[in-house]
Amino acid sequence: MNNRIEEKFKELKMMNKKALITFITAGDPDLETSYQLVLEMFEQGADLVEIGIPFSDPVAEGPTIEKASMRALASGTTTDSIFELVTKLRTKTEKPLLLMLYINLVYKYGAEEFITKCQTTGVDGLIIPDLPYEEIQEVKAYAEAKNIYLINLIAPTTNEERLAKIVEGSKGFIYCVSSLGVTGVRSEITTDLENFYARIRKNTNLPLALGFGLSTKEQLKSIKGNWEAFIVGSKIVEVVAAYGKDSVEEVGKLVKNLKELE
Amino acid sequence: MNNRIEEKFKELKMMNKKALITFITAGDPDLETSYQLVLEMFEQGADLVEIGIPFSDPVAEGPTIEKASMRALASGTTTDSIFELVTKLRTKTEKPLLLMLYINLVYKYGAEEFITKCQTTGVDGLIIPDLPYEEIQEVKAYAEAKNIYLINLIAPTTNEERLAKIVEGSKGFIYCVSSLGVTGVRSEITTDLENFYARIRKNTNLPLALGFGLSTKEQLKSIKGNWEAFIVGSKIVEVVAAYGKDSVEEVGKLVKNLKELE
Amino acid sequence: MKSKFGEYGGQYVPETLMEALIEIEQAYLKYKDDSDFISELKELYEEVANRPSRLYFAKRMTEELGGGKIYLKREDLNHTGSHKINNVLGQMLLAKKMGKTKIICETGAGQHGVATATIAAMFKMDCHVFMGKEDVERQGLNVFRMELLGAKVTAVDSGTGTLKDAVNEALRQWTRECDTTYYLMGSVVGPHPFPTIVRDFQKVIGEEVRWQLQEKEGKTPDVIIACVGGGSNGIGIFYDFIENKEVELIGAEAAGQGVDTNYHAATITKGSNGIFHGMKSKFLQDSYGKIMPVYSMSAGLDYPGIGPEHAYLAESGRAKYLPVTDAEAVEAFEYLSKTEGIIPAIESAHAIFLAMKIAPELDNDKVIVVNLSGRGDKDVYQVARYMGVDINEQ
Amino acid sequence: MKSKFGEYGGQYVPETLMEALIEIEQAYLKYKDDSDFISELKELYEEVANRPSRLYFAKRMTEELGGGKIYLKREDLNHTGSHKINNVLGQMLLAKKMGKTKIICETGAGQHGVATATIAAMFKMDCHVFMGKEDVERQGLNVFRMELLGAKVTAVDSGTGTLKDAVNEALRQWTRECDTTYYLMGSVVGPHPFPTIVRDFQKVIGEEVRWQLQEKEGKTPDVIIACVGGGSNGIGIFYDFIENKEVELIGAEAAGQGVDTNYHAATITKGSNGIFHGMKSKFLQDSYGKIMPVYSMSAGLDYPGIGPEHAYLAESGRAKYLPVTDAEAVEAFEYLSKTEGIIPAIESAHAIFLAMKIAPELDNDKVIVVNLSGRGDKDVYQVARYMGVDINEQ
Ligand SMILES: Cc1ncc(COP(=O)(O)O)c(C=O)c1O
Ligand SMILES: Cc1ncc(COP(=O)(O)O)c(C=O)c1O
Repeated sequence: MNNRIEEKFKELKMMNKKALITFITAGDPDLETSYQLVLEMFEQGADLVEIGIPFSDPVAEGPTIEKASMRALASGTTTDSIFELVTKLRTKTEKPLLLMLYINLVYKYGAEEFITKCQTTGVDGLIIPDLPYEEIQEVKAYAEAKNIYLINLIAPTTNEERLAKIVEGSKGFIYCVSSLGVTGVRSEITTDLENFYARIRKNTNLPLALGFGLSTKEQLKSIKGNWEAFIVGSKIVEVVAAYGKDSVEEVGKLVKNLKELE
Repeated sequence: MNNRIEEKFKELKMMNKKALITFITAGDPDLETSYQLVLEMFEQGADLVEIGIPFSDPVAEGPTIEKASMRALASGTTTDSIFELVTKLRTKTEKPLLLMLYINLVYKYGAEEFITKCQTTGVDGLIIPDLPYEEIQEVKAYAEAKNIYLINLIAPTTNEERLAKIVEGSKGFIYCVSSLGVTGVRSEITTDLENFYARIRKNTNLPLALGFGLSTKEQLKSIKGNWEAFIVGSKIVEVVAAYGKDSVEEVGKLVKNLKELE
Repeated sequence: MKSKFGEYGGQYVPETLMEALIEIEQAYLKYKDDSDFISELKELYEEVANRPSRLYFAKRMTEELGGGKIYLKREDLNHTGSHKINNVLGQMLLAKKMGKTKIICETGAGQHGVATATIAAMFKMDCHVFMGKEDVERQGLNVFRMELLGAKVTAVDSGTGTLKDAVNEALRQWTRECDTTYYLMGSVVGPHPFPTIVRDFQKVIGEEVRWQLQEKEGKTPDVIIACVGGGSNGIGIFYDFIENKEVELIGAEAAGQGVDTNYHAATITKGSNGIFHGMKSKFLQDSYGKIMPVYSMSAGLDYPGIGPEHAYLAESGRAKYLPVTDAEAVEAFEYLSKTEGIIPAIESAHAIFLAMKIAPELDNDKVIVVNLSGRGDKDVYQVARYMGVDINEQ
Repeated sequence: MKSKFGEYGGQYVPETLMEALIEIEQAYLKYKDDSDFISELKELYEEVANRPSRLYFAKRMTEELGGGKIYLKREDLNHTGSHKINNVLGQMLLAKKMGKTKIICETGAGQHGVATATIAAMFKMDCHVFMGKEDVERQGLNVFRMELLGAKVTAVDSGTGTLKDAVNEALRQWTRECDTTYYLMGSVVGPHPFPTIVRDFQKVIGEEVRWQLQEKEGKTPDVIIACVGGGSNGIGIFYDFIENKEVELIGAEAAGQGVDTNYHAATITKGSNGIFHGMKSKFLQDSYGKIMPVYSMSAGLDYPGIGPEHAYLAESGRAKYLPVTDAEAVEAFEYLSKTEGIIPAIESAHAIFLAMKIAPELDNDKVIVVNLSGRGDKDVYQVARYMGVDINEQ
């Protein structure tokens, strides 16, 4: 049983390329637009796409994604409607799709049922920002059983001991948080990223994806460390916020531009 | 050295008449009007007149006289200007004049100086509502020296022991307070006045003047007890309040009507 | 009982009230040494008022200011938030023993009214509070507290609409119903026996300070500071030390916008002898004896007179009374909040200000005790307005 | 340290915060049995919080209601007016030992914010308080108190603008500066180790009740009642008695306009298991796990979750949680004011209401202890408005 995430990174590695991972909040402004956005992002060069499930209280999110969540909830988006979106996307694309969501949405749905749904609809991985290593047993066994990758996060504050433990059981890639704080575009990243990369690399051979605060091609170019992937979220969500249903083309341009990086 | 108050009561007694004592606040609305009012009240049958010196905080007064005090103060009335009023009145009348005032006005003026002024201007007596028997030494010696009568008050609450002491040193008349409470027109007096009169009479031969709440001829007629005098204050002040500088005639009518009692 | 302190005090009231005063004096004489009364009062002090109130070492203030050690007597931690409750408990118990069923009182800042309404509720007495209209406006929180406690609050709009007028109106009301009603005087003012009774019910403050400081520092205070409106918290903390001549006693008077303006309430500094509200004492008055309108941003100090015992202590030189302006009180209010995390009543802030001035001049082994007469929750809106802060006033 | 109570609790937070939580846990483990820490905390409890808080026999209430004896644990007499200060003192001391210089916290009614701002002032720590915009409006007095104390107050207008959103925003802020800042959690909620630490710093309430009631009645309580928002005053008074199985433990939840409406915050009565604000517990949420907007007129109870230890006590049947509506709380608020002269916090009034219901059903030898978690000054305007009284709002 292969996982599309792993496949994708293998492929990119062979081509000696970095991955571009992009993010949108599903249902912002509506699910039809989200559908178009995902396909367009892939079209313009996104290698993996993270689909955010809106939550009432997204504590790891800055104002941009928080507001996107509120718009998505207001448009009636539910977990089930997002599984339908994934099903629909899978009729068009075989690229890796991840869900980004808060643990309560999994827990309340029933972790086992949720994971089963991921498998049947075609989700490849989950990013659960409020599920640290210590609580991973909430989903781990179910995810492993169905070969859904649980993407673990590492922050600049993560110490060596925990870092080793976290990467040990990881699959797909490691989500490396560039800075303290919540999601959102940053004008400057103060973390010593070269050292951050090296620290993690010492412990694992998995691809390392850098996220939080990334927004422009120039910024990505200037980043130190041999990161295998960059994750761009809030910047895209800002464009969706600005253009709403008409954002597909603009988001496409942005992704294309980011992708030119390599 | 005779005192006009004593003389007046002797005269009335011989004629078997009751005294009518009327009150105004000096300087309400101005001293010229007060001058006219005093003369007019005597003219229409008042036997004695009480002139109130306005005070900032007349705690024994109900709203009617309190407001009169405020108007009088606002018109610039001072203790000295009232002594001038008395001086002026004494060019026209030899009837008994009393000052009604709060102890602080005497104390701050200097009790001795104040009493001397009373004598030189022609004041016959003082009614100081907040100077009970216990504190009478503030003025007593000076008043006696100058033959100014300090009119003592007896209230329905005064007990036998104090009553006896109070009347013992009294001169002129006793001011008998008809009811609990402050000055002001009352529709009904609930004190057993017959008994009140008898209680006091047992202790003294001085004239007994009933005051507080008296207003109409009918009311005065119905009052039990052989009171030698009635004191009417708030009712007159109400008329002054209503007619201001034009109140002289109206007050005259009121006093005339009250005087018809006998 | 002695009705005067030197030449001050006495009973300058309408004849109608004399009997009521005598009745109170006799009752007080009967109960003050009665062991049941004493033990009931002690229990009320403890269980209801939350006494003893803490003697708090203001460590940060002491360190920052340098000089003498500053202790705060925490009357603000009493139930209802000020020293007023001590007196209310004592007089309410007395009124109950006297068979009274209704209480009237005046209030300035509202603290005495709240304390009275509170204990009236507990004792199931009717309670009628008179409060100046202007004070009703600046102390709206306390008005509703009293109403909640079941009291009737009358806003007095005669005169200047402040504490003195509330006393006038309460006295008038008492004259109407003195046969059934107990007038629960809120400070050491008014006719005898109130200044003595109220002082006796407040002197527990100083008595506690004596043993508490003995425990903490092994000595008596060198300086004691209290704000003085009528003077009850002041006399309460001073009294036990009057005979200890080496203890300096200092009262903080409200100087409002300054003692050289027309807007202050600095009775001892600027007043003269007079007779008002039933007592001979010092008052702010004009040359004819007309009581002057006074001003202080602090409703509890906004009174043109002072208790006769203070007039006596001032005259005899035993205590000293210094003026503190609104601006200085606000400075102290903020200072104590930020330094010790204690928001004082704006009244008490006047005393704090003097401590801030005096402490640096004293040696390290000297001890200043400041009476923190009440808490400042009631004042925060007003101080905010004074400071020009735009707050959400609900 | 155990991170869960049965299945409840845990640490469901962003990875960025894990290190900060571990650091706190380790520091707490180091200090909790340290004799210096213990004695410093004891001194702070006494000198600053004014502990022990009184155990007050509500004589009139007991007589009027008939049945069990009612005692009130008077946390309202603590400095700053509620139980919140106990926890703040403990955590602030811990933060200081950890070398932190800045504190952030959330607040609902503002009591926790005021307590935190107060002690931050004393400890010379920067203090940043997050408060829902709606709460800022209904608790304006407390907002200004915090500002006076030198704290920065941020009104949070995301979400429903109440306590849950204040927590969200405080957590976000903490994620930004968790390397230098201590998050001083205000109730027994959030990720481990907060529910344990906060409980440990609040359990003094129940410990005092044990010896105080032993002194007064020679027994342990039969029933203990507390209101539960997050649950800190509740666990604080329950904890010492959990092993005394015969002691009935009852929590009063905010039922707002009624548990059958959409306007309540009755987490145990109507909630289900979930994971939120870092903990597994019971929450008001929809079938997908979206947290529901909640409502209570009481800002301090207006929270969609409850501490994990309460979820565990509820699940295991050791404690019972009953809903109390706004109207019932206001009834109790007025009742206690008029009957005992104590104006309770509207939060605490929820607990008082249950005592009013339960007392008449008990025998005379039974004792109910109600945790009077705070004083009601902050609530009088709101209750006045609720009652339709037209008061002068300054
Ligand atoms: C807190 C506080 N302190 C002081 C005072 C002044 O009164 P006294 O001088 O009688 O202590 C008041 C009066 O309301 C007050 O509320
Ligand atoms: C007085 C009071 N009681 C109770 C609470 C509820 O909190 P907890 O359940 O943590 O005691 C609050 C919260 O602000 C409060 O201020």
